[in-house]
This record gives sequence, C-alpha cells and structure tokens, in this order.
Amino acid sequence: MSEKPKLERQAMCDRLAMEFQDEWIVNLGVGMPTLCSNYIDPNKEIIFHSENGVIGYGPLADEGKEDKHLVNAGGQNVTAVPGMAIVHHADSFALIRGGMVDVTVMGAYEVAENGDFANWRIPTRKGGGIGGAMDLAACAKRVFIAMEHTTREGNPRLLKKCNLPVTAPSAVKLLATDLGLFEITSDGFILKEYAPGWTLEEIQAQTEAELTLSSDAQEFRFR
Amino acid sequence: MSEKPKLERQAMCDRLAMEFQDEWIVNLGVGMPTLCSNYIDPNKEIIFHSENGVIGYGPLADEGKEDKHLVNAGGQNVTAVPGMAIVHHADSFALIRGGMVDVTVMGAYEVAENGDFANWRIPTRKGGGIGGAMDLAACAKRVFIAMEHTTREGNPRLLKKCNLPVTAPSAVKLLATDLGLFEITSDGFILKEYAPGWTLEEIQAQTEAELTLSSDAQEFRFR
Amino acid sequence: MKSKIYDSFDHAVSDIPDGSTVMSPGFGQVGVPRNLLAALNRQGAKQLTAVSNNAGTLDDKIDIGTLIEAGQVKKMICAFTAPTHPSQVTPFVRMYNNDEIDAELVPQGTLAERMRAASAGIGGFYTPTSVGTELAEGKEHREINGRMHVLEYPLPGDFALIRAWRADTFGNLQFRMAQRNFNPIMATAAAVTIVEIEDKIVEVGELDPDHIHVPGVYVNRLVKIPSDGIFE
Amino acid sequence: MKSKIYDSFDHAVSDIPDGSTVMSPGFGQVGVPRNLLAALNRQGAKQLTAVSNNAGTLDDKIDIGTLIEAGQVKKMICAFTAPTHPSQVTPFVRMYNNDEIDAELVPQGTLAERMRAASAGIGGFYTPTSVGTELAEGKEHREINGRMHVLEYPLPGDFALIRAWRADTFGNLQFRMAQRNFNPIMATAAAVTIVEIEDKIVEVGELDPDHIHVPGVYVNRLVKIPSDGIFE
Repeated sequence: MSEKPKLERQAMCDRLAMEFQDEWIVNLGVGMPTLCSNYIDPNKEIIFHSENGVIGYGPLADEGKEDKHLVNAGGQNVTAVPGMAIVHHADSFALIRGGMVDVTVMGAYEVAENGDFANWRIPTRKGGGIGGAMDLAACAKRVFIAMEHTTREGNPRLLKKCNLPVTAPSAVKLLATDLGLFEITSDGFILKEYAPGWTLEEIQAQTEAELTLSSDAQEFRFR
Repeated sequence: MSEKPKLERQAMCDRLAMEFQDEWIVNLGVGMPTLCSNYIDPNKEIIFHSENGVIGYGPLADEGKEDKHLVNAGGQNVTAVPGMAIVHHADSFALIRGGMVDVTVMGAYEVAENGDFANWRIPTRKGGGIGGAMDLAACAKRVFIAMEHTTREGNPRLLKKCNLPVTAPSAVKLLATDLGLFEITSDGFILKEYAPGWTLEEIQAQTEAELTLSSDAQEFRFR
Repeated sequence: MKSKIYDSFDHAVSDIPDGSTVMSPGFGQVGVPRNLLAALNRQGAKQLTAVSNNAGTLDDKIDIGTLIEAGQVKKMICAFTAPTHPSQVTPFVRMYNNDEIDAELVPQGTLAERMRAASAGIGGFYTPTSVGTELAEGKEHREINGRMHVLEYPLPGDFALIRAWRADTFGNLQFRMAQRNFNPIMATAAAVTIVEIEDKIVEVGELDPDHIHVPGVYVNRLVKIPSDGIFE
Repeated sequence: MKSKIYDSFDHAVSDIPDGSTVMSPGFGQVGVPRNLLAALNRQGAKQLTAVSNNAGTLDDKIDIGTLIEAGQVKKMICAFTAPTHPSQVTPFVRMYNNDEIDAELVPQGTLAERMRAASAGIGGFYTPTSVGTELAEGKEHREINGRMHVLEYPLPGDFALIRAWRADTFGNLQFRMAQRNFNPIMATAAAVTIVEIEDKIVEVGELDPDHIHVPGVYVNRLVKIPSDGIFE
C-alpha cells in the first residue's frame, strides 16, 4: 500500500461543492458530506435543505448562540438565513420525492461501476440505518458520494458490483475519494482528477472496478 | 296532490341540526343545507368545516363587515370564530377522507331505499357539478339529506332505486323532506316523524319506495 | 440569484407556450389570480389544458372562463363541468355542449390530491372517493382493509398562476384566510409558478420561517398587484 | 365542550392500554415529547407498537428508548434499526440482536408518507423510494410513467404523543423551527393526540388562524410543561 499523501476529507468535499451551481437545492448527508457547506462560492446562492423540513439554513451556530429548535439532518444546531422556511416531515419528503433537490451528497461503504451504492446496512449487523437516504438517493436529481477509496483494511470500495445491500440502483453520478474525483457513466468509473502524485495505475491498484482515464483528466482541483 | 301545508325549508334543516351532537364537525353543502347553521343548540359546540379549508367558522358576515378573504363552501362571506384554523385544499380533503367530518348535510335530486343518493348530474345535461360532494359522501361519518319530497312536477324523489347517476352508494342515514323525517336502515325508509296533519298513507302516496312507520313515529319536531 | 420580481403581469406570463397545462386556483371568488389570467388572455396562448375548481362563472370578472370564451382552452380539468344551476349558461357550458372544448370531471378532493401527488413524487394513490359512481367506471379498483378504492394518478402542471397575500423576495408565500384554497397545492405541483401579490413583497427575513405557506423554492416569478390592478 | 387541558402528564396518558400503537416524533433531539414518554414509562403500558424516526439514543435523556429498555415495546417501526455508528449499542440494539423486540425498517420519507396517508384517508400509494433495494422485496411493484414504484400502505396510530411550542385551549398547535418535524403528521394520523406544550396555552382567538400547524380538531389533550418539566 502506498504511503503517498491522500486527499483530506475537506478537500474531497470542497471539490464536490465546486460542482454546485447557482440556485441549487443541496442536501448534505450526516457526517463527512456536511463539510461541503464549509466552502461555498460567494458568487453562487446555494439553498441547503435538511430532511427534517428546514429549507435554506446557514452555517453551524456559534457555541452559546444556538437556537435549540433549529437543527440540520445530523442534529447539529445550524443558523437561520433570511428566507428560510420550515415544513413538516411529510412536506419535506414531498419536496425530495418531487425531484426538487438538485444534489444530495452522501457517504457510502461501496459504489459500483453501474452507479449502485450501499450505505445503510452491514450484513454482519442486524438491522440498518436508512433515515432519509433511500428517498434522497432515489429522487434527488443527482447523487454525489464522498468516501475513502478503500476500507480501513485496504479493501477496495469502488467495485464492479456492490456486495452490500444497495441504497439505490444506478444513482451515483459523481464520487470524490481520497485518491481522486470520478464520474460514473455508462462506461463505468471515469477518473477525472487524481490526487497529486498519484497515477492511474496506482489508483487502479486500489480499485476493483476498471477505471477509465478521462480524456481531460487532470490533477485534483482544490478550492 | 294534497294542498295541506308542507314543512318549510328552515324547519327541515332545523330538524336535522337537532341531531348534531356536541363537538361534532359539521359540513354543510351549498344551498338549503346552509340553513342548518341558523339553529344551533347553545348547549352544543358545533365546529363548521368548509371544504375550502376553513375549520370552525361562524355565522354569515353582516353586510359591510365582510372579510373578503373568508368564505364558506357556497362562496358566502362568513365570520371567524375564535379557534378557527385555515388549511389548504389538499389538507381539507385529507380531513374529509380521513373520516373527521361527523356529518355532511347535502341536497339531493333522489334518494333510494338502500341509501344511494344522486345530486351531481342530470343526464339530459352534459357534464355535472360534483365539487366536494363525492368525497364528503364517501368519507363523512354520516350523510344527512335535506330535499323536497317530490319534484316540481310532483314525481317522487324517495325511490326504490336511483334513476340518476349516484353521488355515493349506501351513504344516506337520515333524510328530511317537506313531509317528514326518514331514517334509512336495512329495512329501507323508516318514517320517524311526519309533517303535522299528514298520515303515513298520504306520504306513501307521494313516495315510490315503500315506507315503514317507525314504532316510535311522532309528529315532526320543530325547534 | 436572479431576481424573481417581474415588473408586469404581461412580462411574467409572456413565455407560456401553446399547449401548456395551466393551473389556476380560487374558490368562491377568493384567491383567483385575475391579473395573471387577464395577462394570459392578452398573451393569447392557445390549446391550453386548464386545471381549476370550476370552469368559470357568469359574472364579468376575469377567471378561467375568460380564456375559455376566447378559445384559448382545449381541455378543462375541474370539479364542475356543469354549473350548480341549469340557468347558468357559461361560455364553457355553451362550448362543451357544442363539443368545442374537452373536459375531465374530477371530484374536488381527488383533484387536490392528484396535484399533491404530482408535487410529492407519488406515482399514484388509492382513494375511496367516487367508488360506486359513474366516475369510477374504467378505473382500477382495489379493496384495502375491507374498503373499495380506486386508483388515481398525479396531475402535474406546466405553469401555476397563483394569488397570494404576501411574499418575500425569495418567493416565500403567505395567504390570508380562505384565499389559501388550491394555491399552495398548485404552486408546488407546477413546474413554473407565477404569483400575483395582493399586500406586499417584503425583503427576505421579514417573514417568520415558521409561518410560510409555500416555500420560495417552489416559486419562480412574483408580481405585486399595482394600484390599478384587479383586487377582487 | 369538555376542556382539553389536563393537569398532569400522568393523567393525560393514564388510559393508554397495553398493545396500543403509539407514535412519538422528534428528530435530532428536537420535538421529542419527553414528558409524555416519561409518563407512559411510569404508567407501564406494555406490548406497545412504537412509531418513531429512530429507536432511541444512547444519551440519558428520556425517549422511546427508555420504554424499550423497560420492556414496554413489542415492535418498533422506524427509519433506523441500527444506529449510525456500530459503537452505539443502545438498549434497542441489544434487545433486537437477542430477538427480544420486533422491528420494521421504513425509509424516512415513506414513514412520513404512510402516516400522512393514514390521516388523509388514502388506502395506499406508489413511491419510487426503495425500488431496487432489499426493502422493496416482496412489495407490489408497478411501473408508472416509465418509472418503477412500490406500493405502500397507511400507518395509523392509536395515540400520538406530541411536543409543540404553543397551543390554544381548543388544541390548535404551533411549532417552532425544526421542532415541527414529524409532529403534525403524527398528530393527524393517530386516533388520540396528546400534546405537551413548551411555551404556553393561550385562549382561543389568540392564535392567528392563518398560522396554525395542526388544527385543534385533531388534538384531544394538552398539558403545559411545568417549570420542573423536561424541556430539552
């Protein structure tokens, strides 16, 4: 296993956030994806939607200034931005199923070359944690994934086929790992940007699925 | 045709209103049924629901004191009573389909001895006016009907079987006509109360369906 | 973000093409987007499918009947294809009797729920309404929990013309009293939502986030009704 | 009209029988009816079917996990039958692994929509959520407009325990911010709705009819959280 430096989580999330377009409604999953909100292009107006019915929230609240009634999907206290609106859970998921969410960013255990991904259940444990992930994965206009390229044990997560139960089939469009940025097309994983110092071959060595180098592949872009 | 006095519309509606119980949610159809709100027992608290999403409205507004934004199902300006709540149309019919309406009072062209009734379409005219009648008829806990006993031409409206397209099957529980008060049971029309001076035979003569005299039949009760 | 505020009703409806499905709310004269309907009438789009509670009234106020009379509407989807009283021979009734306009009659609650399904990404739903009637004929039936239901499908719109009380510049909307009626459902069921505002358009932050009836993400265009606009 | 105001949480939940389906909202610590859940825990009803977003957390706050730990819950219907982190071994996880409690895992949006269907008299609905996953196995599928859907059924409750910000004496409710979450859906989906109020219970007429999140017709019992009650 290479000892070369990999990408930081914040860089991975920054890169995905660079894809957000003006006026997009963005839903960030619990955990790593929340880092996407740390970098927002000031020229873009992004509307953050949280599955618990908060439409248009702002950064995390400063300590001591929390509104205890205002939390995001991760239960963190966030701030109100002018223009925010609150709806109940059924209306919030009506918005999600209705296709209003331009992108949802989630973590995952595995992503397959056909766009399947898995993030809710490990068969060795009984039960699973779905939350709103299945609704979002099935109905958002785009699913972006942020995850480490391999498991802690070094096993690949970019697979030919998911081993774990999927969250949604053929859903993932864009994937940032600590080794690069990947698009998923009908040709499978396309390596668009590679972590500095990494080659296609080195990344392929840590990947089960076959990677295709994009014709315009370049070094990973940082904010 | 008898020249005996028949019941007034207000008396018919008063009689139905006497059946309203404390805390009932009552929906009054356009036209004659709105007269039901003129007599409310002061010992009962009745909640008037209008299909356009007004829950808990009061009497018609006095002229010059109308709130132009506040109307009932008939488009009449009504008053707000303390505790009123407004919902949108989908939520209003969610309440109706959800079985929250204790009684809906409607007019009708025909009522059949099996509880079918017709009030939305005359086959000689193209199209029909359903409004919220089918939702209410299918989903309210009880359907009461207020209508003249016969057509203007003297033809019976209490039938063995509806001739006109029905609004809902087996829906009607109680019916006030200008000749009396009728329950509908598995035995068909039961004459509970007769207009003063009218006999079962005289009422039967104006009725196609067979009437059964209730064991406790009595003269029509006025408020 | 591009401003949602338009300077005129005509400008706000200028791109509605022929053949669009146009939703317009209103119940008993309240919450009818008369200014936007007047503008769409002037604009002249044809072959429209119109979704409303009714197909227009006999009074001289502008409503969907104005567009019907002008021959702009190909099909009407509504809860009344005949007026309450036979004496009310509206332009719709005349044209419908002459087969000059098509119509689909939908129970009011089913109409609202079909639009709600469209906005909520629901592919279809079972309702007990209309079972045992002529309107259920040909529809798929299913008994659920001992009760018969019919299957109904979503009703999405291309454009919703909305009448609200107040908005902020982001398009968050508030309605007054029974003005709400079909407005929030249509605003969320249509791809493009255009709103005429009675009271005022305020800055973002001035409306309480707990008391917004339609979130601004559903709203595309706002026009304040000017002093010479149609208020009632 | 009988007063809806109860003097204690214990009184308000005293008649919840064994075997009831009890809905309790809350999302990320907000809008959880902790006082009513504590009272139901004291009351001791057993064999409950509990409907919540999750099956309890590891902190020492009272939530549905408190009742699970006490053996009061036979079945849990929720969007998380395993916590986000494997390290979080809640009482539910322990009992679920030992087959001491039953569970039904439902995607969060489907959970909300199934309750909404129950309150709205909808017999069933088609949703694209979960298609192609393990959770769709055995469910009826149908392609509508080129998209595959699964059929889901309503989820009604016997009792809803609700946490609201403000109420009037008729039971009209208002929520603050993300406290709203599942509260209005559960309040309308359950036969009996019992509410704990954070801020105050005002006289009828003091709440703006345009800004009521749950109409009082859905609400049966109100208890003001006293100064020694559980606020967070």
